Amino acid sequence: MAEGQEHPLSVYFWIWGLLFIISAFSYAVDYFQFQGMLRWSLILIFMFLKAGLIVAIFMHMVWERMALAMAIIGPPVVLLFLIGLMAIEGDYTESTRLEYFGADAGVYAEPHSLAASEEHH
Amino acid sequence: MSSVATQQLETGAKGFVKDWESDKQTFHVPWGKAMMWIFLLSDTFIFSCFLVGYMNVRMSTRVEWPPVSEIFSLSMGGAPIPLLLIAIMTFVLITSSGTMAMAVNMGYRRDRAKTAALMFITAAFGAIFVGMQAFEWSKLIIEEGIRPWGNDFGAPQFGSFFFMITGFHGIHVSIGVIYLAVVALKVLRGDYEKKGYEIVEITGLYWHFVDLVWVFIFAFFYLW
Amino acid sequence: MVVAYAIILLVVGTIIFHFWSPWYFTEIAADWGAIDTTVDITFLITGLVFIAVNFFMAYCIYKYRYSPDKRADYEPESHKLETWLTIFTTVGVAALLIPGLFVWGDFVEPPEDASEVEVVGQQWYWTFRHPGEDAVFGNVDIRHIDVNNPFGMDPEDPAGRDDVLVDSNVLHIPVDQPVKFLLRSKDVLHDFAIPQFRVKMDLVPGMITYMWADPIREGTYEILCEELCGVAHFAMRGRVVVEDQESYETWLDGYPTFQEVLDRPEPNLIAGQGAYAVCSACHGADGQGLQALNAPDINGLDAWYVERQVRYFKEGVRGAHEDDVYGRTMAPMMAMLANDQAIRDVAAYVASLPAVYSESTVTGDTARGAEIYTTCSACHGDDGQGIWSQGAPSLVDTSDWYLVTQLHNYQNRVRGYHEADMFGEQMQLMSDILRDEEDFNDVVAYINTLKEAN
Amino acid sequence: MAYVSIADRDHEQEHHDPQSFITKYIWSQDHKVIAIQYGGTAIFTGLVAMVLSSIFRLQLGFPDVFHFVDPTEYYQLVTMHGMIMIVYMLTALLLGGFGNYLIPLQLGARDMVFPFLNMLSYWFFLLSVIILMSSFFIDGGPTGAGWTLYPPQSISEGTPGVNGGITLMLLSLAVFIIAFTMGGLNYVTTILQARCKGMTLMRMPLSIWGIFVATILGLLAFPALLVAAIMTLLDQLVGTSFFMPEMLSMGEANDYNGGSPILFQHLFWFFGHPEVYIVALPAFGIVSDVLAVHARKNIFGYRMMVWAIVAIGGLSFVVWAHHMYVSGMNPYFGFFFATTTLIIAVPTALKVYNWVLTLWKGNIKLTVPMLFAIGFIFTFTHGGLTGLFLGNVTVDLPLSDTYFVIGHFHLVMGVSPILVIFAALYHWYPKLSGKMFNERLGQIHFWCTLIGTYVVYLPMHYIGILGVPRRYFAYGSDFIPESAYTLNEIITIAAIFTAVSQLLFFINIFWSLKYGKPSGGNPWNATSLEWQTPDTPAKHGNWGHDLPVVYRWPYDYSVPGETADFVPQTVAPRDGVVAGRNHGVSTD
Ligand code: HEA
Ligand code: HEA
Ligand code: HEC
Ligand code: CUA
Ligand SMILES: [Cu+2]
Repeated sequence: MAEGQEHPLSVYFWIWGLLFIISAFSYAVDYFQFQGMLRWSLILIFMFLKAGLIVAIFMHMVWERMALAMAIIGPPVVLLFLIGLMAIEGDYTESTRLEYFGADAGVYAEPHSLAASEEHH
Repeated sequence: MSSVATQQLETGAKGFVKDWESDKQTFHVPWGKAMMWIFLLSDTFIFSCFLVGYMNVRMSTRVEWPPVSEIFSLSMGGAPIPLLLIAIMTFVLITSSGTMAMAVNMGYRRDRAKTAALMFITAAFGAIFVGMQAFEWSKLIIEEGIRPWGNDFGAPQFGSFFFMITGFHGIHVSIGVIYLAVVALKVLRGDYEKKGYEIVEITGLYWHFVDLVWVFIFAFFYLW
Repeated sequence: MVVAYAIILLVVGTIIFHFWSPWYFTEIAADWGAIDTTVDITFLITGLVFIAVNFFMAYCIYKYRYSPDKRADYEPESHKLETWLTIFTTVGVAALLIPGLFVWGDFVEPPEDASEVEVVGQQWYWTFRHPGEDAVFGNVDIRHIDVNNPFGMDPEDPAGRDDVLVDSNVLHIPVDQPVKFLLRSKDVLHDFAIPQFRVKMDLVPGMITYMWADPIREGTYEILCEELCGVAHFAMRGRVVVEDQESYETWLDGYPTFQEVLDRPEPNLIAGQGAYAVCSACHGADGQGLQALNAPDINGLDAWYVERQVRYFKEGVRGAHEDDVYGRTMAPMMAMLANDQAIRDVAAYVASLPAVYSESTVTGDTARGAEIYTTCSACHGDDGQGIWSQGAPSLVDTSDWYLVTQLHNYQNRVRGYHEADMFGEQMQLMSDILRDEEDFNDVVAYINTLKEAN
Repeated sequence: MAYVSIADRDHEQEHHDPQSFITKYIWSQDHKVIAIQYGGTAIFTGLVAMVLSSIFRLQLGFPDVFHFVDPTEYYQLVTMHGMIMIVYMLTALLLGGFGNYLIPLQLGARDMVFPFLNMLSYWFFLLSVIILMSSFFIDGGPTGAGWTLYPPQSISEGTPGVNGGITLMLLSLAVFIIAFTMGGLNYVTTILQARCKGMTLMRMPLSIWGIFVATILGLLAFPALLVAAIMTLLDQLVGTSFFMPEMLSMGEANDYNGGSPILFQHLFWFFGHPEVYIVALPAFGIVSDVLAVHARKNIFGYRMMVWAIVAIGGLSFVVWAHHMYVSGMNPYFGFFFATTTLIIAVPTALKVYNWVLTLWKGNIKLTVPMLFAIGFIFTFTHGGLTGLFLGNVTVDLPLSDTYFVIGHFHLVMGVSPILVIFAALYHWYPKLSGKMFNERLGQIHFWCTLIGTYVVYLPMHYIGILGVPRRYFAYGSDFIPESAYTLNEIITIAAIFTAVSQLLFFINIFWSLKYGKPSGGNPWNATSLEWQTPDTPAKHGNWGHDLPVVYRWPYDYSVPGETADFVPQTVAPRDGVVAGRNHGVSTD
């Protein structure tokens, strides 16, 4: 190797093309209105594929030495805990809301006034 | 030259252990690159926290989430095409990532002119992206009446998170555009002829990261 | 050397302090002995470790003190020792954790037969709601809350009609009957804690949390708010009374269901005016008050506040203290008001009198007063008009000399002394901020300036 | 290869000593000067926070005697006290101060890898301090929301400082985080990439390990605080509803809708728990070095110590919700977090054992730094053990949000790291100034601080068990016996005594600067690199012409067969054999 991350240009063109194609796929997921599990898994798969390609090739992670790669990929593992637990938490919060406040939550786009505010002087 | 530079490094798991056991330096990369990677790691945590917040609030609200793909549609010849603008923005950003990757490559080939040109192109794509984002924002705000504090379609957090996270991303892109332009100018001036062109790669890392974040935003905000 | 002895002394001192200190858990009143047991286990294990580690350290310091002729040992590590210590610690920690997890398992799953009661927190007092006969709580929503519906009951929800609304900061619960507390906050975070029950839980606006306890000892226990909720956090108190089933039921009957609240007739101003004839002798026909008779200006006060005070006078909750010379004149007057409806009528009439500010008589340093008033404004409002949700009355609509008297009364515990006085204790704690005569005058003088600003 | 080797970089780093006073001391890029700037600023803020605590202690101890605190001010004082102490004093002092000073010196580097960024870091830190302090002078005063800044309360009417205090606090935190990131990137990169020849990771002094892992924790945990701060700011200023549910405010429903207050708490503690280790780990590291030097013995179980630091660092990201057992989060989380929390006690326990075992069979010199280090072991063990009470979810039920918690964290954080900081300041004072401090005065200072704080913090636990809640301006409860008030008076007196006795330290420092005996370059006969610099105090560039070369770990004390009872890291092995222990791979 001469100086740094030097790879044949064709690699980049390949990845470039792939990224376009995958993006088009994920766009198609919405365009054809897939729903439910299928939609979610497709979205996630395409997302991770794209992210993986960018990190691996464009950011040269596959060519980096393992010491660096691990140091960068390792720590985000703790985020998985955060994500998982916050998903459970969000669910729990919603369940108490539905149970005690009812499901008919309106949207208040504009400030709503209450009897109280007039009542009071 | 230092001993490490000439010595053949082992690869794989064995190299991994060796690297961590070595003296002087752990990663065989320039200081600036190591620092950029660590910074990006830290930045990953920022974006992740934003997205985790988004997930949690979206899951816990009792109010319907607005119909995303309708809101983000763009009329083409009368018919609304969902996510058209976003699709274009995605393509612009990916393209810029491609040109950036080429710039890095040209840099290491010491092709000053091409490197600088590609970087300027990248920056231009970045600027176009920001411009389109500004257009999208103004459309949402003016036409759809979506505000950070509320909207007519459903949960008010839709606008809050949307503007906050895309805004934060937009700031990253804008900083990236400036960063790219500055480095490109210096490349052109020949500042790195002696020092080497790692700086282009470091700038590139930042730029690809911005693209990376967009991949997640695209999936979680527009498609979900 | 001294330091080795000092460490031993500190350890011994700590142990003596532990056993001799009179400061320990209050006597338990709920069936949470298991919690106390886990605490004991924890004390035992950590205590032993504490003693062992420190004594060993003191020993080392003593034994291996410096001498130029000696050499320290050279032993970088000992895997065997380290392994043993790891195992020992893991075992110790597990011994703490496992019983704890079992008890926590109990805590998160209230028994099937637990009765339910809702605890409602707001800045800065407690109220309560029972689900009524159907044992189902009606839906609530912040948007329904106003001065006539402080609980935010959904009028559309039939399940809420029989809910009993306890607009008091004293909760009664029957003894030996597990109760699940559903916790709801109307504004910010609060925390429902009763030291004698051992358990506590935060109230989170926008959701309902819960905890449960099985009271085993009759008595009256203090409810503390243990989550910072603003300036009056420390003054947010209430009481739980644990009593036998019968007294409990009598108590509960004393509170109206939501249906009954809805059915209340509108206050009758004519009747109120009639009743007010007696009052006008002192407070004047326009409610302007008469200092000579120590009767304050009452026009402009809100109906809810007048109603509450009248009720307190009538029930001896206020104005029955022997030192409350002027307050005591009120009780006989109130006897003339036959029932709650009469009280509401007269209160509505007073509230309908045109608000005319009375003359200022108190002078003081208004700049200092303004500083003191920063705290007061959290309840009485920046403009001194009072805030209904805080239960705090207008201060500008009454006579300034009367404010001074009342502040003294609170501080001397002449007002707010009664258990049933929902807000008295709070104002007592607040009045303690005023340390000398000048403070009283300064703050009231500042309140006078608010009248002019209006 | 791609990278330019370190050897080449050395030439770049060879600066000439800057000339003018301004470039030398104000806009300096020398890590040692930046360290002193950071440290000085942090100590100043710490003193402010200490004075605040004395003031509010007077209210707690003598509510009937003293005049000057009302509830509004009380909450402002407590909040500022807590926030300043944790973030602006401890974090800045341990990482900005000691981190900056020690990293290049102990690793044999000339400076941080990016000195300019390092300088910028300090100036941003100073800016954040200025923003923070300015909130004392604005209308409405600083925020009184508690250092945890929980919304909705922190941005709702009824809390002191909602009109600006909280905004400044959040802004200041954001600026602090930027400053920290600039510094932190420097520390981590320097440690990873700019060590001298022979300095493997496993030959680094434990101080560096502590600072290293703490900095990584900071880089990964502060983002959560930044995000929480940004979202809170938007809720307050723009009217979004991230954390704000529909709620009543001053009798009227506000315009918020559907936010989740619990989410803030999760984000806050996802930062907050690592944060407590950010201030603990550097202290752990530094105290290890002080103990080894003054016990003339290697640190016991170096490898274990390193792995314990790494393990604590990693685990600290999965225990955060132990601060939220009674917050109304999903109650089943209690099982998970109680378990992880108690697991983290195991590596911590090993560290405690290893400190004590370092003393065992040592040749202990009871110098002033050593006294402070021993004091640390005592207070930290005590505080750590009370942490086990709180970590055990059931036991936390009665104790959460009472003075027991206050007692716990003041022992582990309000005194343990402080004792280490003093140990460190005394230990490295000769290096910083070239002078020796006054031993006697240092000893008195130690006794006053140790006994004083213990008298303050031990009784707090018992008041807490009794049931006295924290953040109470006044008590007035039925179940609190008269004797508890007396105890509170004693605590207050002890607190003020301790606070005043800190003067001894400053007297000592300044007096010795002028009249202290010259210390020489290595007064403690220590092995690590910072003691081997050609000049004391070290000059710009640290090492004169040649960088040091390291041959051994930094704990070669009392090596059998050596005449001196210490062998500096730079001493080459005799006959090709390292007499002492040689962790890591040999270099040649
Ligand atoms: C330096 C700071 C620091 C450190 C090191 C710790 C260490 C620990 N902390 Fe602490 N903690 C704080 C600072 C710190 N904490 C702060 C600031 C708060 C309050 C924040 C606020 O609310 O304002 C807090 C609050 C806090 C809570 C929340 C309480 C509540 O609000 O209800 C909990 C609960 O789990 C907890 C637990 C622990 C535990 C288990 C440890 C453990 O890491 C301790 C481990 C150490 C030991 C255990 C001692 C040594 C071990 C041995 C000698 C051996 C053996 C033991 C056995 C065999 C049993 N802490
Ligand atoms: C590092 C952290 C730290 C330190 C050192 C202290 C030091 C002290 N703290 Fe602090 N305290 C906190 C962190 C700290 N505190 C936090 C986070 C809170 C929670 C806030 C909240 O609830 O929001 C709190 C809350 C708190 C309360 C509870 C208030 C309440 O809940 O109502 C009390 C009550 O007595 C108290 C008292 C004291 C006292 C008397 C001292 C001392 O003054 C003890 C004596 C002095 C020393 C030990 C000297 C220390 C020296 C320096 C600080 C100067 C630095 C200089 C050099 C190193 C050279 N503190
Ligand atoms: C925590 C909320 C709160 C704070 C803070 C507060 N008050 Fe009050 N105040 C109340 C309530 C509630 C009442 C009604 C008490 C009752 O029903 O007896 C009250 C009653 C009063 C009264 C009696 C009024 C009357 O018409 O009888 C005066 C006077 C008063 N407050 C003055 C003050 C002053 C002065 C301060 C500040 C030092 C202050 N308050 C702070 C809640 C508060
Ligand atoms: Cu309510 Cu504190
Ligand atoms: Cu913690």
